[in-house]
Parts: sequence; C-alpha cells; structure tokens
Amino acid sequence: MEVTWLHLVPLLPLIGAAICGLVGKWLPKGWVYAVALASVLLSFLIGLRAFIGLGEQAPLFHELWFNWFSAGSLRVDMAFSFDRLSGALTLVVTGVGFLIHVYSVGYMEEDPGYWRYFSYLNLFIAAMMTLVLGDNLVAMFVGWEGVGLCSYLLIGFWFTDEEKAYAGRKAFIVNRIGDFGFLIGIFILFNQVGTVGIAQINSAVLPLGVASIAALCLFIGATGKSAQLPLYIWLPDAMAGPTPVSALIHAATMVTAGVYMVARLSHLYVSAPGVMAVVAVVGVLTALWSALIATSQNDIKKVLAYSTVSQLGFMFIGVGVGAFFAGTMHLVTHAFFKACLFLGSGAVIHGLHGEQDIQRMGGLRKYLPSTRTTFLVATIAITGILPISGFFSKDEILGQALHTRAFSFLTLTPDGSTRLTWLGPLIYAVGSFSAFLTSFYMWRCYFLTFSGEYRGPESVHPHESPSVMTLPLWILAALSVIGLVLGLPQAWVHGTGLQHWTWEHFTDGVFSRPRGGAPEEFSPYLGYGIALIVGWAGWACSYALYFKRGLAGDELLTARIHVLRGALANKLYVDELYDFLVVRPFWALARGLFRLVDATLIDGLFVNGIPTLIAWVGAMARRFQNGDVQRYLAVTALGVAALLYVFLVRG
Amino acid sequence: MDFFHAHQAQHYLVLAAMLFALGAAGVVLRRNAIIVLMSIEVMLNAVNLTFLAFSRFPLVPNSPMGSFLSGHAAVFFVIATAAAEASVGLAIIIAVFRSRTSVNVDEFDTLKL
Amino acid sequence: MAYIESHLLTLVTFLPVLGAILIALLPRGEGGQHKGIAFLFSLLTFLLSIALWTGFRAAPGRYSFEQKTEWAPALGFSYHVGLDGVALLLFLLTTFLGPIVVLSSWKFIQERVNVYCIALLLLETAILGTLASLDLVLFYVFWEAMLIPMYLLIGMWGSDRRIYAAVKFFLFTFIGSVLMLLAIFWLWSNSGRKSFDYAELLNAGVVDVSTQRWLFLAFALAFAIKVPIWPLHTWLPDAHTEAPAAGSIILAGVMLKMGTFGFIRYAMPLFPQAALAFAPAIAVLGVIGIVYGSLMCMAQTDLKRLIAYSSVAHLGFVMLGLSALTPEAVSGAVLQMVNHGISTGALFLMVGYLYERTHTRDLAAYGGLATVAPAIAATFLVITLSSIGLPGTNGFVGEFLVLIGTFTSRVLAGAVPLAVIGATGVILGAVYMLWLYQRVFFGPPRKAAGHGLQDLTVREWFTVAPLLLAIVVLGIAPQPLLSAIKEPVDAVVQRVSRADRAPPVRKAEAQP
Amino acid sequence: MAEAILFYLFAIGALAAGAQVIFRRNPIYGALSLVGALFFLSGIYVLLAAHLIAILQIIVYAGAVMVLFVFVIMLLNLKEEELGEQRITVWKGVGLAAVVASFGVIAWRALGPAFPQGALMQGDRRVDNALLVAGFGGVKTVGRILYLASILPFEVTSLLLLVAVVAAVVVAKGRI
Repeated sequence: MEVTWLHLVPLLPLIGAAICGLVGKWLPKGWVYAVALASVLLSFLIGLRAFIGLGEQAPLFHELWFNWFSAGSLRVDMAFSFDRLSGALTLVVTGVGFLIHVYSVGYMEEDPGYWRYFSYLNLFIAAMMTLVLGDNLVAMFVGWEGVGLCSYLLIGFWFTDEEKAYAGRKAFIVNRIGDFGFLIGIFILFNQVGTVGIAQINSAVLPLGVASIAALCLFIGATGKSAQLPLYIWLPDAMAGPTPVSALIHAATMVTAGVYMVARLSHLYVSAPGVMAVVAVVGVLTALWSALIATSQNDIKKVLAYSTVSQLGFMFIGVGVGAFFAGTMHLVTHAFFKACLFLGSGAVIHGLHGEQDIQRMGGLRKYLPSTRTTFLVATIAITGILPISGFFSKDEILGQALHTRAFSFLTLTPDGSTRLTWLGPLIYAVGSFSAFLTSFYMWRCYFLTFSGEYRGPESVHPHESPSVMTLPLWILAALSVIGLVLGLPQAWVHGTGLQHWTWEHFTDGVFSRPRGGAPEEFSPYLGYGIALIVGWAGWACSYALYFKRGLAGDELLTARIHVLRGALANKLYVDELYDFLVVRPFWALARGLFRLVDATLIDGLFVNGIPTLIAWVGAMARRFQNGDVQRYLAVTALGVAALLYVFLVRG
Repeated sequence: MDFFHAHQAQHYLVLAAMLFALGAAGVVLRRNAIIVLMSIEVMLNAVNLTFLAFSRFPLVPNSPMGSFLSGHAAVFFVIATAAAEASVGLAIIIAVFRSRTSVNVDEFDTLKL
Repeated sequence: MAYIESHLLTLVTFLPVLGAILIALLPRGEGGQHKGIAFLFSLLTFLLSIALWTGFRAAPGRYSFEQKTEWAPALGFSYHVGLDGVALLLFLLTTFLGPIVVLSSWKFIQERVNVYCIALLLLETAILGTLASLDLVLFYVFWEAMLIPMYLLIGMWGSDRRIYAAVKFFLFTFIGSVLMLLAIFWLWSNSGRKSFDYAELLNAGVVDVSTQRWLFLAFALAFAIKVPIWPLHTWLPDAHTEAPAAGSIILAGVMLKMGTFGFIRYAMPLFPQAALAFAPAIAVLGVIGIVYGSLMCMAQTDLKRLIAYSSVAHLGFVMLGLSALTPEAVSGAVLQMVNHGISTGALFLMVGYLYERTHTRDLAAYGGLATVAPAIAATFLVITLSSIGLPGTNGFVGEFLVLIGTFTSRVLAGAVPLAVIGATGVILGAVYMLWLYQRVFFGPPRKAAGHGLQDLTVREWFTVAPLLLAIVVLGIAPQPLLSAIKEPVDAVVQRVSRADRAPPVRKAEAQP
Repeated sequence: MAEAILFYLFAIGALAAGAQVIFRRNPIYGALSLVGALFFLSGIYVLLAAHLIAILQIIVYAGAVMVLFVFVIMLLNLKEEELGEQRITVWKGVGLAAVVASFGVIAWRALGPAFPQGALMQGDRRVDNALLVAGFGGVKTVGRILYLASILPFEVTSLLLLVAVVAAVVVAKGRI
C-alpha cells in the first residue's frame, strides 16, 4: 500500500538532530531534551500506528519519497517499506531508542556537550530508521554508513582523550572495510538484476555463483557492522563512548544491522546455501571466541561488549541455518535485555563516579537496588537459566541449528559423498558450550558487581541513579520478561490468542525457506532440558567461584589455567596481531612508497633529474665560454676553415 | 702580359684573400683593442675589394648595367657601416679604458658570468 | 534584452576582466578597495551565472548560449562559445568558488594586493573561457592563459619553496600543452576545411586509427598532467603546499577539472577509437591514482600536502569513471568533478584558515583544536565526511556512480577487478582523512592550539557556509545536476563505446 | 701592361702597409700604416673602374674614420708598459693556423682549375668599354643605383649612422 507518511519516521529524528546540533548550544537545556525526545517519540508513535495498521489487507506500507539520483539504467530512490520485519525493528529501535534518550537525560546531566550528544543520538535514530526502512540497497547503505558515522562520533564523544578518539576512528575504519564488501555486493546485484531494489532482488532468480559471491560480499559488510570474526575488534573498543550509546548503538540496534540485512535478503542467502554455512560457522566461532574472552575481562562494559559480540554470533547462527525468524527474534529480545544490561552498567558507573572495573565494585545490591534487580532480570534473560525471553530465543536458534536441513545437500566433494549434515549438530554443540560460557561470565559479572562486599575506595560513595534513569531500566527489564511471548513454541500456544504474538507466526511469509526445507516439527523439550542444564551449570561454576570467594575466584581460576587466562585477559592478542600483520605493514608501505617512488623515482630521477642533467651540460659548456674574445675568434676561424674545406675542397 | 689579363679577376681575389687573412691574423693575435679594430677595417676593405672585383668581372655576362653596379652600392654601405662600427667601437674602448685602465682584449672577460 | 541573452555567456566570462581593469586603474595603496572590487565582481559573476543555470536548455548535440563571431576566417578560427551540461556545471562551480576565494584571503594577503586581485580575476576569466570555448584556438588560448596568473599566485604569495613549486607547476603543465597545440594544428590541417571549430572537427572525424592514437596521446598528455594522473602528479603536492590558500582552492577546486573536462570534451569525442583503445590503460592509471594517492596521504606530515595527495586519489575516481564508458560511470565522474571541487576546495579553505592562525602546516604541531575552535572542528568534520564520500554528502553519489558504472561496464576490459580495487579507495579515504582529522582536532591541545586560537569569524562563516550548504544539498538532491549532464554524457558514451563498430565518416571526403 | 704594373705596385703596397698595421707594436704607427693601405687600395679600386668608391675610400676612410682612430689613440696616450707584452697562447696559434689555412684554401681555389672558368677565364670578360664610357662606377651611375634601387637600405644606413653617433656619445661620455 502506497502511503505518504513513512518518511516522517527517519525525518523527524533528523530534524531533531539538526535543531540540537545547529542551535542546541544556545537553547535552554530543557528545549534540547524536549526536541530530542519528542522527535524520537513521535517516530515511535508513527511506527506504532503503522504497526497496528499492518494486517491482511495491508501487509506492506511502501512510500516513494523522492528519486534520489538516477543515471543510465540505475535508478536510486529514497523509498521506504514497512512490513512486519522492518515494522517490528522500527518499534524496537525507536522504542528502545526513546528509553535510552530518557535515560541519557540523567546520564549526561553534567556534560557540557549534551546538545551535541543528543544531536548525534537523534541522527543515529534517523540513520538507523533509514537502514531498517530503506527499500533498496543504496537507501539501506545510506543508513548503514550513517549509523557508522554516528557510532564514530559517539565513541569519540570525549575526543580530548586520544584513546577514545582512536577507538572511534578504529570503529569507523573497520566498519568501512565491511562497507566495502557491502558496496561490492550492491554492484554485483545491480549488474545481475539491473536494479537495487530489495524486493526485486529477492524475487530475482540468480545463478548460484553470482548469488554466492554477492551474498558473501554483503556478509562481509555484515561482519563489519555486526562485529563478527574477523572484524569484531572495534566493538570492545567502542565502549569508550558514553554508556547509553553503548546500549543503544553497540548492543541493541546498530550492531544487529548485519543480521537484519541477511534476514532482509533471505531469498538471496537461501539461493546461496554455501554462504549460509559460512554465515553460520562465522557466527558460532564468533560466539565461542568472544564468550571465551569475556570470561576474563574486568571492565564491566568490556564484558558486556564481548557478550554482545557473542550474542550477535548466535543471531548469525540463526540466520545461517535458515531459521531467519529465530535469528531476528533473538535480535529483538537481545535488544531488550542487552540494553537493560548496558544501562544498568551505566547506572553502576554513574553511581560509582566513573568506575568501570568490577574488581573495585562488589556488594552494590545494597546501594543500587533498582539497578540490581533489573540487572538481575536481564542477566537471567541472557543466560537462560530461567525461561524468560533470552532463553527462548537462544534456544530456538540452537534447536533450529541442530535440526536444520540447510546443509544437508551441501557437499564437500563433487560426488556428494561427504555431506555437511554434521555441521548443524556441530554448531549446536559449540553453540551450547558458548551458552555455558555466557552463563558463566554473565554471572561472574553479576556476582562481582552486586554480591559480596564493596571493594572500591572509601572516597566513592555508591548511590542509586535518579528515576529518569531507573525508569527505563524497569521498562526494559519488563520487556525482557514479556519478550518471552515471542519465543513460545508453536505447540504450546497453538490455537490460543498468544499465537499471534509469537515471532515465528508473526513473521510467517516474510522470509524465504532454506533450500533443504524447514526442519521437521521437533520437540523442544530435549533442547530446553540441555539448555537449562547448560545455563545452570554456568551459574553453578560462577556461583562456586565468585559468590563466596569474590575476586579470589579469579585467582583460583588463574592458578589453574594460567597461560590461557593471561591470553584471554589480553583479548587473545588479536589487536596486536592485526597491528603487526596489517596496520604496521600498511603504514610502512605508504611511507616506503612515498620515499621510493614519489620522492626518489619520480621527483628525484625524472622531475628534478632532467633539469639537473641540463644544468650539468650547461656547466660543462660554460668552460668554453671563458670570455676571451680571441679564443672565440680562433674557434670561429677554425670553423670557417672547416666550412671552406667542406664546401670548396671536398664539394 | 697575357697572364695578367687572362686571370685578372683572380689577381684581385687573391689579393683580397691575403688582406683578409692578414686582418684576421691581426684580430686573432693582437691584444690591443685599437689594433684589433684596425685589423677589422683591413678585413672589411678586403671584402670591398672582392665586391668591386666581381662587379668589374661579372660571373654572368650581358646583364643590365645596374646589376653590376650593385656591388658598388654594397661597398658604399660597407663603408658607412664601417664608419659606424669604428665610432661605436672606439667609444666602447674609451669607456672600457675608463673603468679598467687597459685596452687589452684578453682582460675583458667579465661577460663569462 | 535579446542582445544580453545572446551575449550572456561572453558577459559572464569577461566580467572578471572588467574588474581587473578597474583595479588596475585604482591607486596602488588602496588594498581594501581592491579586494572589495574583486569581491564585488566575482559575486556579480556568480549572480549572473545563475541566469545561465536557469536559462540552460539541454538538447542533444546543441550548446546553450552559443555565440559565434568570426575572428580570423582565413585561418579558420572564430570566437565560438557555448555551454553543454558538463561545461555548465564546472562553469557554475567556478563562479561559485570565485567570491569565496576572494573572501578567503581577505586578511592573509597584505602585500601587492592589487596584483593579487587582478591575478585572481584574470584566472577566473581564463578558466571560464576554457570551459565555454567551442573553438580549439580559443580553448588553447584560455588554457594557457590559466597558467600565468596561477604561476604568479604561487610564485609571489606562496610560502618558503614557492619558486620551486611555481616553476615546477609551470613547466609540467606547459610541456604537456605544447604537444596538444601540435595536435590541434594537425587536426586543423587535416580537417578538410582548415577549421579550428570544435563542432566541425567533431563531424570531420579522423579516419586513421593509428593517427588517432598519436593525437589522442598528445591531447591526453596535456590533460593528464593537469588532472593529474599518476605518475605525472608530483607537481601537484608542491604547488598546493606552497600556494596561498586561495591558489590552492582554485587549483583543487577548478583547475584540476580542466584536465578531466578536456578528456570528456576533447580527447574522447575527437578520437573515439583511440579513446576506446586506451580506456583500459587510463582506467588502470586511475585506479593506481586512487590507491597510490591514498597511500601517499598516509605518508605525509604536512597538512596541505596530505590534502593535495587526496586530490590525486579523488581524481583517480574521475578518470576511472570516464574510461568505464557507461552512462552511470561517466555521469558519476562528472558529478565527482563538481564534488571534488566543493569538498577539496573547502578543505583547502579550512586549512588556509588554520594556517593563518597557527602559521604551521606540520601535523605534529596540531592536536586538540576541537576544544578551542569547535566551529572549525564541526565544519571540517562535515567537509571530511564529504571527502570520504559518506552517503548524504555530495561525495557519495559521485563515487558510487563511478564504481557501480565501472563495475557494470561491458566496454572496459577488466572492469570488475578495477572497480573492486577502486572501491578500496573508500576504505583508504576513511583511513587517511580520519587520521588527519584526529591528529588535528582530537586529543589534548598541542602547540598549534595554544595561540589563543580564534574560532571562525563572521567573514569566514560567509565563505564556509555556502560550501557546507552545497555539500549537503548536492548530497541529497544531485538529480538536477545529473539531468543537466545527461545529454553530453550519453553522447560521449555512445560515440566512444561504439567507436569500434562504426568508424566515423570523414565529412571532408563526403562533400568534395 | 700598365694596368698590371700598377696592380702589383698597389697590391704590394697595400699588403706591406697592412702587415705594418698588424705587426707594429705602437698603435699610432698602425693607424698611419692603415691610412697608407687605404690609399693603395683606392688605387686598386680605380683600376677596377670604381672611381666613386675610390674617392669615398680616401675621403671617408682615410680621412674621417682614421682621424677618429688617431684621436682615440692620442686621447688614451698609452704608455709602453700599458700596452703589455705580446702573449703567445696555444689558441692564438690555432687561430693563426686556421686563418692561414683558410687563405690557402681560398687562394688555391681561386687560382685552381675548379674555379668557374666559363665566367672569368675565357677571354676578356670585362664590362665593355662602352659601358665604361657611359660612366661605369661614376657618381651618376652609382647614384642611380643608390637612390633608386637601394633607397631603403640607404635610408636605413643613415639611421644606422645616427644611432651610431648617439651610441658613441652615450657610451664614451660616461656621465651625461
């Protein structure tokens, strides 16, 4: 259905950003808050109205806002489409975004750059909405790059700190490496399909090779944006930004853009099953890798950052095994509880006047009761020891991975002798182990922060945050609980009113089915059982180590696995490896080329060399030009004699 | 004196060549700028002599008289030019002598940079 | 009215000269008046050129505001001017930058102000004339006339190594154009009617492919030096580094485009078969320019030098787009010319302001400027983003069109790898520009930030604001520009990409 | 016969005087010898029926120009030590050798068999006596040439002389 109001969703925050950014400095503080909050809230309300309006008659709202540019056969429109997937994402982004805006009012109270901050936040919402709603790849790319920009600006928000500025730059550049892949993907698809519209691409029939390469290139983009191996390195550093930003951008919304994109282009990925396997494998490896690193981090935000990377890995498992609904469902629930966790950590940091090291926390349940409770709820959600949202969505992913048929026709050899049927179960096993680690490190984080006795310096008096900050926490915690509805198994809710609210049912028809077909109906109970055991096991380990012992648990662990823990605490030296393998050689190459080719070869040898040669010849010739007229004459006479000889004697 | 008549032009030409060589030798050998100038005058006269000799003994016979006489016109111009050259040259010698108290050409080498 | 309409292009082109004459007549000491008149006339030129935009009518094979007056009919050249879409855009870009350039150096130039203003105005006319001419002699005259004021700007008001830079600039560009002159003469003597008229030469065509190649190379050398294409680029960093800010703005903003404009207007349509044959080579050089230029940026420690090298990279995109020979890529290339003029011009403007305040171009001295000069930091950020082609700024559309057009090119051999390597410029651009930005503006305040640094003044806002506006507006609404250039771009693409199928008929032989 | 005798007389005189110009150490002797040489040459010009030129040679050259030389020599009044000793350098030897060689080539050529014989060798090729009677080389005939055929060079020459006069004054005066 063609509508005319869809562009307001990204436009309103954009206007808000412009107002805050251009004149916010001179406006009263309250006005800035009002503009920033109202624009996002309005976007949310428009999104909500549209969402309610979605029905059998109007499965899709579409708007052609304006023709952005067209040349030759390429036509790029600023056009938006609002279907169940993008609609739900709109609500999540603007809704969670609004809560985080509210929270930020308290968090950024004392920062003089608050107007700048709210401008960036609004800009981010605008860009994210463009990404989500964009109905063609280029419009999506606009949002894709826009959120990267906002991420850059907000990570480096406190730019006087060199390290934070560097973190922002690192995020932007790593993202750009991914964007490079995204661009190439767009090129391939345009070359093949002749358009950049997502709907057209999803309905096009592509040869396997083309589809695979295009899907792979786009997936490179996704690994950049969604912090997957090998491009995840920017996300932990991105924690340099203000904590609400970490919650909004680097946990709930922007980083899930890759998952969203893969889900959006489900048809393309389904027609490239090999790439699906790659997606799933990258996802599970990332989940494991970063879960391992997270176990040994002491910065509360770093723990959450690695946890985010790990959870994003789970989402990619979901979309990689063909269960797009599971991946996106985890996206939504993760937005709730991870935002809650980050905001909780923000409240802790705020309450401790900037302390981020969990070694100097402990016993905070007494001082920050609201924060503690909401953090607990969110921790339960992410670890999956009790059946709230995270449990269902994550388990859905793992269950789908175990039973997937997406790889059953993929073969390693031409004769088909080695089918990849073992890949799903393998992913399940590794994923479950990652889930165990998740439970372990999240509880470690919780225990070290809130249990035991306060270990910080005497001078710091922990205090609870104002209600403008705790209220969003409660709402998000509530959403984390309510979110379980999305993940209820079909068998439980079949025929009841709740069925409409389950994600699987809700998104029915939005995604393509993988080539191997959907998994047969499987009973979830075995999976639930294993998941519960895994979750409780993680809790138990953590409880045993940290609840009673506190920090001594870490020492105990370190004593057992000294080398591994050292490596993990140093993030497995990946940053150093990249620095050694990529960054340094690259800069060295640039400097070397400059000195060798530009300065020496082109400028030295040719540009300055030729005049030098001419000057040398001139200097040689000058020796004959000594000013003695008679010598000139003698030479002239010689010349005359020679000429006479030539013309008169020989001629 | 058949020989002289049969080879009249050659006699004049050889004389001109000898005078020219004499003048050139003076220019090459002498240091005194005034003598160099005078040697140049000798060379100019040698050239005049050739002009006149060819005017009297034309290579292309039976041309209108004017074409023979253009040699005379040329000599006229050479004399005029020589006069101009001598005056300017001598003026330069005076000017140079004022600044360097010398008229020796091998000491005038400031032009070499 | 009709007279003015038919002579509007000439009027706009020569209006700056009028200002220059007026300045020459004023007493020498009145620096403020000189600048005022220069500003007034450049502003007037810009305002009048808006009429060119509104009055422009795109039509295939025709030029708007065409005017032809016989000059030396016996020798076959005439005063023939007119605009097609591509020339129009660059024309407007030049007049747009004119007042900004004059304003930008208001404070910095205090010596020999009259000569300076005259040089600026003459330079503007020379550039406008180059764009407007439709006669090769006229074109060549304007083309060479650009050199002299620029040479003076660098040589008289430049910094320490200005003489070296000025001579290098002059010799580089001059050597190239001499060969072009020879090629123009060849065209004249073989055009059948002994004419220098562009349209006639275009129709005449050159039959012999091997001759075409030589002529194309002669033209291409002149243009390639101006662009500059790797490895003919080394005059550029020196000229930019030593030139005063205004010189750098004009140089980067418009003069470099004369090279690419030359390709699209002269070298390619006049010698289509040769252009087709050389397209892969030029594309490769363009890609080398992108990657190599970006790498060079990373090795610089001098602020202006870094930005100068970024021009090499940006114009690499333009050359890649031109040689891809698809409507998308060529449109993108033309758009990129305009974009680069705006964004790099703005960069040099800002760097000029920084230099005015700190008197150093050394990156090591900079740092933390965002704390003391937030407005400079904010504007510089927008310009930086435009330079790295962020969507929403003007830089994106051009780069995107170039790359997607190259990628889908059926004419250019090896288009896909070239486009892919070229796309790495997207990453590299972010690497060096953000590195630069961080070095200058972020971190704790360093030496350069310590002079009680002043933020943007009102005058400076007046120069920066139009550029920022252009960056955003062209990023969101590039379509009017693309529509304007559609006809000439399609014509060039048709002519060149089909050159191997139907060799151009030589008109001179057709009509005896 | 008389012509031949006169020719040899004048030729030997001119050469001898010329040699004096070149080899006399004191420029004043050189100048006076040059005057002599010019006189001998004007005699030879008469032999060639160039009467006007012969007169001009004596009036302009031997008269005006040489007086200028003598003036300058006397003005400078160079002492013996100021003249400096004669320096013999390798380059001077080379130059002299080149000059002599050139002369040899020309003389050999002029006297040798390869000279355009048809023009000069076959009989008396002198311009007819009738022409001589008509005033060959006289004021009237040369004047016609000068004022009709070569009027432009003639005027240019006058200009040249004017310029030379001004230049001489400017250069020699030192301070104007």
